[in-house]
Formats: sequence, structure tokens, C-alpha cells
Amino acid sequence: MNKHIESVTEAVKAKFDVLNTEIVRDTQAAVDLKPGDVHAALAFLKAQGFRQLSMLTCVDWLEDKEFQLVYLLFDWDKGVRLQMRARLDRDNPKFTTVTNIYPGAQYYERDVHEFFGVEFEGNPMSYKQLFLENWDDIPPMRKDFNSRAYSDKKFPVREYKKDFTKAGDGK
Amino acid sequence: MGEGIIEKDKKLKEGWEGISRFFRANSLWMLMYCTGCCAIELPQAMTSRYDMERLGMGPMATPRQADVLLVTGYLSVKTLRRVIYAYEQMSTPKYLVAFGPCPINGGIYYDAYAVINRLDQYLPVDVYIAGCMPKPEAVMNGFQDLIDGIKNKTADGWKRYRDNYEWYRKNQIESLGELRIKDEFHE
Amino acid sequence: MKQVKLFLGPQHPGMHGNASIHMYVEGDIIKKSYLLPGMLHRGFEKTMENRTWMNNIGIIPRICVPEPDPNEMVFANNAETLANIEVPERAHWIRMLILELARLAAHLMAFGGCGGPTGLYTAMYWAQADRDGILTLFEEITGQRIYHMYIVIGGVRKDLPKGIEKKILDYVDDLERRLPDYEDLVLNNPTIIARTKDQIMLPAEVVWELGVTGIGMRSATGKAYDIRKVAPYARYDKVEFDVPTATYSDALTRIRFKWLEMHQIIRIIRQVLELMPGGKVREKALDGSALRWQVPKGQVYTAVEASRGEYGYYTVSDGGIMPYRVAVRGASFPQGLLGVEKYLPGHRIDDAALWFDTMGICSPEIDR
Amino acid sequence: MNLNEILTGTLTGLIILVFAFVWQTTLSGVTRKIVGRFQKRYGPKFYQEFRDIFKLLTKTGVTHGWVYSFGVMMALGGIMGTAMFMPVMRFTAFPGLDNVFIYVYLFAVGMLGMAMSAVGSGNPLAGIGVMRALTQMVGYEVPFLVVVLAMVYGHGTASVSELAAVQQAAGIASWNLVRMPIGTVVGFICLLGMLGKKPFETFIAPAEIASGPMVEYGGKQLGMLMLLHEFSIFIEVSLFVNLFLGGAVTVVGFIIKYVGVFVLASLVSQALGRFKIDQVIRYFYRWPIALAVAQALIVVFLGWGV
Repeated sequence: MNKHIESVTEAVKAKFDVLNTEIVRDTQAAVDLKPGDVHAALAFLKAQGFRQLSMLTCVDWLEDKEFQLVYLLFDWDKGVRLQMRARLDRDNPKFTTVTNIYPGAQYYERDVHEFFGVEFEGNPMSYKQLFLENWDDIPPMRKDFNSRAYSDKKFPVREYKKDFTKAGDGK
Repeated sequence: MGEGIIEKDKKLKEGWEGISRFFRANSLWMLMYCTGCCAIELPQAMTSRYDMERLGMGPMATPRQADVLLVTGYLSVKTLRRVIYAYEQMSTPKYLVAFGPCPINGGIYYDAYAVINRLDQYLPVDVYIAGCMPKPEAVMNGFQDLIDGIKNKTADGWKRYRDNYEWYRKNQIESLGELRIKDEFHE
Repeated sequence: MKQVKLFLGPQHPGMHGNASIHMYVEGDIIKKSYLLPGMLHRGFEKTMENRTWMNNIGIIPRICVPEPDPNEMVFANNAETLANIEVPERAHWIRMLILELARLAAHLMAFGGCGGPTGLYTAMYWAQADRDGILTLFEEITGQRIYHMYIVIGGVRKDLPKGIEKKILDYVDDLERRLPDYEDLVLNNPTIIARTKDQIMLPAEVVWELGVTGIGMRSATGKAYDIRKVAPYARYDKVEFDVPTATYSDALTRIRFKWLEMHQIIRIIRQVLELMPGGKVREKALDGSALRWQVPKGQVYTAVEASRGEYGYYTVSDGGIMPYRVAVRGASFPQGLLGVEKYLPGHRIDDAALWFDTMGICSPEIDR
Repeated sequence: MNLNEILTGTLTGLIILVFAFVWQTTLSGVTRKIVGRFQKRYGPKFYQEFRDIFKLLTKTGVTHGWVYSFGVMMALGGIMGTAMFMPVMRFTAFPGLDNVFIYVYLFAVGMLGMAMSAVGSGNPLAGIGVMRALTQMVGYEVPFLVVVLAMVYGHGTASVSELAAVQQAAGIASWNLVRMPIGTVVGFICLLGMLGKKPFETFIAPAEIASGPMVEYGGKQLGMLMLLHEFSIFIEVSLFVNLFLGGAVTVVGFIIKYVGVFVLASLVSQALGRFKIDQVIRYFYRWPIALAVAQALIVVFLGWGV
């Protein structure tokens, strides 16, 4: 167990209203925060040595009707990684940008906006399309988006005279 | 007498076509456009072990100069738009070689929202090369097929595209919505 | 002066991979530029949610084409962490061997690839010819040249074939003997030095601002920021190797680092072959059908040091037979998107392709 | 000059043209093979270049306006005209008219035609390529002309065939390679620039500007451009052979010298990268020009090498 892991989680716990902490593995911990605390916590952690935002991503918890933003931070000197997670309301996914703390987050926010529809206020670039072109459906990474149905609707499939998929079963 | 001249004319034309086909078959210039992952084996096919240049093939910088368009693997919707542009820019006769299973039926991306399933709906394909990814041997074999096809007139995709242009264009618009490229740059 | 719009890609000989840089050019100087990614976007993250854990092993190598093995490693590592699977000792060493061979192949490709934008095609041909040797080794070990699907959950798919150690050693000996040739051809070549020395700088502040990792980070900050050293995975803590560092990162330094790292890779490969223990290579992850294997709930991120930097997956499981969410961190995402927008302007169009190359940008991993 | 002379001259010129095409195209193919070996490959067949050119001529061509189409013709015509004036061995199509400056000016017609045509295609990359090609021309013409002028001053004649004949007086010792070694080095560097070999490949630069002036060419026009390329290589290399290596009396001598120069240039090119355009100019205006001036001073004031 990396000794820094506990000190970091303790420090976050002492300073912020932490909903839940979890030790994922010996060099990785996870902290669940309220969305309002995220900016302060990121600024605090950056000063603590977590100088790099490895990734910002999002998880769609359809049953809970929530989006979960995950900020993955890494401290290159200590070798400690921290997942910082916050949950947003799924029906009104709005959040504020963190580009003033981690400038590198700009395109990750754009990515999350494109694939989940989470809006980041203060990051005007994030409203533009990046990977997709002429997209005409709900954001594709949401759980209620059916990729197969979209593909079948849009792109003609090759029809085979013999159904090879069934031939293998039961014989 | 008139018929004789026409006959002679036809023969001459055929002879000329034959000569043209000989040169075309032995000097195939590929467009350097890595549309997908199968392009990673092309450098291997080009370098010392397989050396494509023996067959007179080489990479070319722009669509205008090239004879063969290689669709190396899956085509995302965004790439398909640009591939259509590139294909239409090439001067005839032009050939299209599709690599891997993805242009045939979607391959492992059969259910992906961003990848098309069948290339021959949008552009005429002259040769398919199987394998994910095709080994350099398969690639060379495929090009040999293309050369044979040019010699015995079966590689006529550009004629098919010209004759069935309406049909291809209809399919393209159905899947892509709009052919015109719209991105930050074209605003 | 009038601004001209220029494209670098998607169809452009200087562009490695299917991406496009849009440039507004005044004279020869780039004034504004954007990367237009997405030409290789396949919706991988969505596709992975629709495949079972075991099926996913078959498709993930395709996320990054030049160096597919880190994909397998991070995916397997994530699943093992979630399901609490202990990997056999020998499997760790075989994984290291595979990862180092893959890194060597990627470095050779990138090192020779710098010959493209600078016009030194001979380097490209030589390096590709050497890379072919590694692909042949891979074919013998795994059965496939490019996509191996060899590192699987619980270890590796099968043991190394008999006698492969000697072939690998022969290969690395041969390569090591010829590395000085590469130095003479590329690194000591006056024209390449004229093109790359003191040009295309990457200062340390930019590294921290963008989040650049890998060679770019190490050549600018002067510290051994290599995940193999900082947070070792597999058995990297048991082998000896150096990480080249510098505090002045121009294009030549970054090309040289690839060359220096090749020496270290050869060193690691030799140690791995020497220290590799016997035993089994795969822990059975489950009883019964692999298609119905359920992975316990959890959220975990694993990163490995790919040839271009930190490469990681964030995997979420809700206890089902398929991953609930997989997010891919491409190693070149920061410099590829924000870097092109912020730091490519000011360079000349001659340098754009070289900028893209020496920053180690790989478009499939950006697009996913 | 009477009608008879004009007729024989034209005939000789045409024979030289055919010879130039067949010879240079074959040699290009052979060089591709040699370069292939250098790059650890097998290389194409030696007649591959013929197949490429004829294939391109059988393809359809797209035009981008009359400037584009006319420019190609003008370029090809200009270069072919220049090639007709080139003394090959003992044959000169128009004796007395093979002044060095004829090549400089006629060559410019071809180059301008190409520039016109490329810019007429409307592609910005072609414009950049042409700009670079002309800039580079300014770079190598100055040192080359300084050396040539020194040579003309020293030998007292500007006719290429006479310059070659002067050098044949006393075997190798009378070649300009021996008489003016510094000038020959400058000449070779400028030859690399003229041929567009690396490190002076800047105006083609596939990885930067996608083959520059040729970016919009396809089919027939590209075929003509390749023909033009072969002829211009022939002119440049022959000029070098005639000026510095004493021309040639026999076929064998000509072939050996020509092959030597061209293959050496191609191999040098394969071991070097490409300069940026400002580096090209800075390079030419530093060493070659200094050496050229030094050579000129030696010839003019010391009288060595005359």
C-alpha cells in the first residue's frame, strides 16, 4: 500500500464534505464529492501535487437518472492516482468548466459534451461538434441510445443467401 | 467500304485499349490515404520484405495523380464523405481496393453508429482483400488480382460508377444525409 | 497579409493516420490551427458496452493501431483488479516481453517515420524493415502480426513457443549492432540537425498545461516521469533500466530519445528472458461459460506507459456480463487536440508534419 | 545559315531528343533500382519509368482552365527546345548557337510555363510550390553563373561544345574538374538544386505541400510533366558533363560520365533530409557563393585553371 494514498484521502476528507471514499488498489483511491465541491477540491489537489488531469470522463447511470463525472488525477512524483467523482442530474446536465484549473480539460469537456450532452458553462468551445459530423440523434454514449438500431437504420447491411450465424448452432 | 473502315477503326481502338491496359496493369499508383487500420501493413508491403515497387506500384501524393484508391479498413461516416471526394477527383481509369472485412459487411463494427457496413453501396469496389488485418502476402495477392482484373477487363468499377451514378449518389445521400463537408473550417 | 486556408490531411502524405489539421496560413507561418479528429471514430466505447468481457479482448487492440498491446494490458488489468484475479508470475514476465517488443516496434516506426516529414525516406525504409522482424516474432508467439489478443484476463493466452528466446535474442543482438547506423543516418545527419535542432520546442510549462506525457514530458521536465518507474505494473520493479531525461525539448531531442529508449528496451528484453520463471501462464478467471462471466461492481482506472505516453482505460462494471462503461485515454489526446490548437500556430507549414510526428500523435487513439 | 543547315540541324536535334528520352528514362529506372538497393529493397524493373509515362499518357486528363493546359504545353515545348540545343558527344544540332546563356534563358521559358500552369490549377499548395521553386532557382543560379562566367572568362568562349572541346585537349588533366576543382564542387551542389534532389527538394516536399506544383496534375498532363522532368534532367546533367567533365567524344565516355554524375546525385540525395526554403537560400548564399567567388577570383587574377 502506497503510504501517500491514505494521507491524500484524509486530507480531502478533512477539507470537504466527502460522500464516500474507496481504496481501489494500492496506488489508487476514489473520492465521491458533491458537484459544488469539485472546483475547490481540484484546486486544492492541484496544489497538493496532482498536477496532471489524466482524463475527464462521464458515466451514464440510467437507473439512478444521474451522470457521474470522473476526474482522474495523477501525482507524478508520488505515483498516486485519485478518482474524483461527482454526480449530476441526468435531466438537466449542467456543470461548470474546470479549464481555469486544468487547461487541458478543454477537449475532454468537449468530448463529454458531444457524447453525453453534459453542458460545461464557461467553455464555449465545448458546444461544437468534434468527432461526429452531422449528428442527428441523442448523444451516442447515453445508455438509452441503441447503436445497433441506429446502424441498421442508416447503413444498409449485406444480405446473405444463407444464414451463417444460425448454421453453427446445435450442429 | 464504310463497314470496312468501321471494322478497322474498332480493331485499332481495341488494340489501343489493349496497349493501355498493359501499361495500366504494370504501373499502379496508389493514393496515400490511410482510411483505417489496415494501412499499417502497407509500409511492410512496401519495404524490403515484399517490396511492392517490383510490381510497379508506388504511393502518390494526391488523388489526381493516383490510379488506385485503397480503402484500408473500416470507413467512418466522416471518412466516407472525404473518400467520395477523393474518388471523384481521380482521373479515369481508376480502381478501388477494399481491405479487410469492414468494407464488406461492417466486420466487428457491424453495430457501430459511426461506421458504414457496405462500401459497395456507395462506391464501386474492384477487389476485396480479406483478413483482419490482411497480411502483406494477402495484400500482394490482392494487388495481383487487381492487375489480372485490369488485364482481362473485369476491373471496371469506374465504368460502373459512371453508368450508375444516380444510384450511388442516392445511397450516399441516404446514409450520409448531406455530402457537403461541414466542419469548423468550412463555416 | 492575406490568410490562406490550408489542410494538412486527411489525405496528405505528411499525415500519419487519418486526421486533419486545418491551418490559416500567412506567408509560410501558421496563424491559427485546429485538429479535426473523428475520421477514425468508430464508437469504440459504445461498442465495448455491447460485448461481453471476454469478447472485448478480441476487439480492443484495434483502438491503437501502431502499438496495440497496451490496450490488452490495461483492459486485462482492469478486469483482474475488479474480479480480484491473481495473475501467475510467469504471465507477468511474458506480458512485459510482449509490451517491450510492441514498444520497440512502435519506436522503430516512429523513429523511421520522422524520415517522412524531413525527407529522409531511407530511414523509414530501414526502420520498417527492422520492424518486420518484430512482427515475425509476434506471429510466432501469438499467431498474428499486428493484433495479438495475447494478453487476456488472467494472464496470457498461451505459453511462449519453444526456442523463441533464442530468436528474440538473435533479433535484438542484430538490431543493437545496427543502432549506431541509425544514429549516423538520422541523428548525426547535418540536414536533419538543421531541420530539428532548436526547433519545435516543448517547454515544461506547456507539458504541465496540456498534460503531455511520455517522451515529451520526460524530455522537457528532466525527471523520470515514466509509469514503469513511478507506479510499476507487471514486474517492471524487478528489472533494471534507465529512463532518458532532459530539460530542453526540441525535435531532435525527442527523436533521439526514441533511439535511446530502444537501447533500454533491448536491455529490458534481455533481463526478462533471463529472469523469467517457469510455471503456468493463465489463471482461470471463472468456471463455466466465458460468455456469462460476471465481473463484480467497481470503477477502476489503469494506465501503462505506451510508446507515446500514459495510456489508460477507465472501466466501470455494474456486475453484469458486459462492461458498463469503458473510457479510453489516448496517450496523445492532450497534445493532439489542445496542443495543435494552442502551440502549432507560430510554426512554419514546413514544420507542421514534423510537429505532429515528433509530438508522438497517433490519431486512432484520439478518435477511438 | 541556309535551309540545308536548318534541316540537318533540326533532324539532329530530333535525334538528340529521342536519344535523350530513351536514355534518361532508362537511367531513371535503373537509378530507382539502385536507390531501392540502398533502401534494402529490390526495386522496380529498369523500364518501369517508360511504363509510368505511357500509362499516364493513356489516362484521361482533367483541365483547370486554359492557362493550366497551355502552360504544360509551353513548359514541355520550352524544355524540349532547350534539349535540342544540347551538344551530345560530337553532335550539335545548331553549331555556334550552343551558347551557355541559351540554356539559361530557354530553360527559364520551360520553368515559367510550368509555374504558370501550376498556379493556373488554383490550388494554394501549387502556388506555394511554385514560389518555392522560383526562390530556389534564385538560390542556385547565382553561384552557378558565377562559376560559369569564370569559366567563360578563362577559356574565352561561351559555346558549350567549344568549352567541352577545350577540355579534351590533354585527357583528364585538362578537365575543369581538375582545373577548377572548387568550381566543380559548387557546380555539383547547384546541380543537386537544379535536379530537385534532397536536400534541395523543398519545392516538391510531399510531406509538407503534397508534391507542390504537381498537386493538381493527373492523367495526360502529369505524363507530359514527367516527360518534361526527364528532359530537364537530361539538360542539367549533360550541361554538367560538358562543362566540368570535358564532355565526351565516344558513346561509352558519355555514358560513364553521365551515369556517374546522376547516380552520385541520386545516392547523395537518399542519405540526406530536406531543407526548409529559407535554409536553402541561406545555404546557397553562404558556402557555394563564397566558393564560387573564390574560384572566379582565382581564375581571373591568378590565371590558374585556364
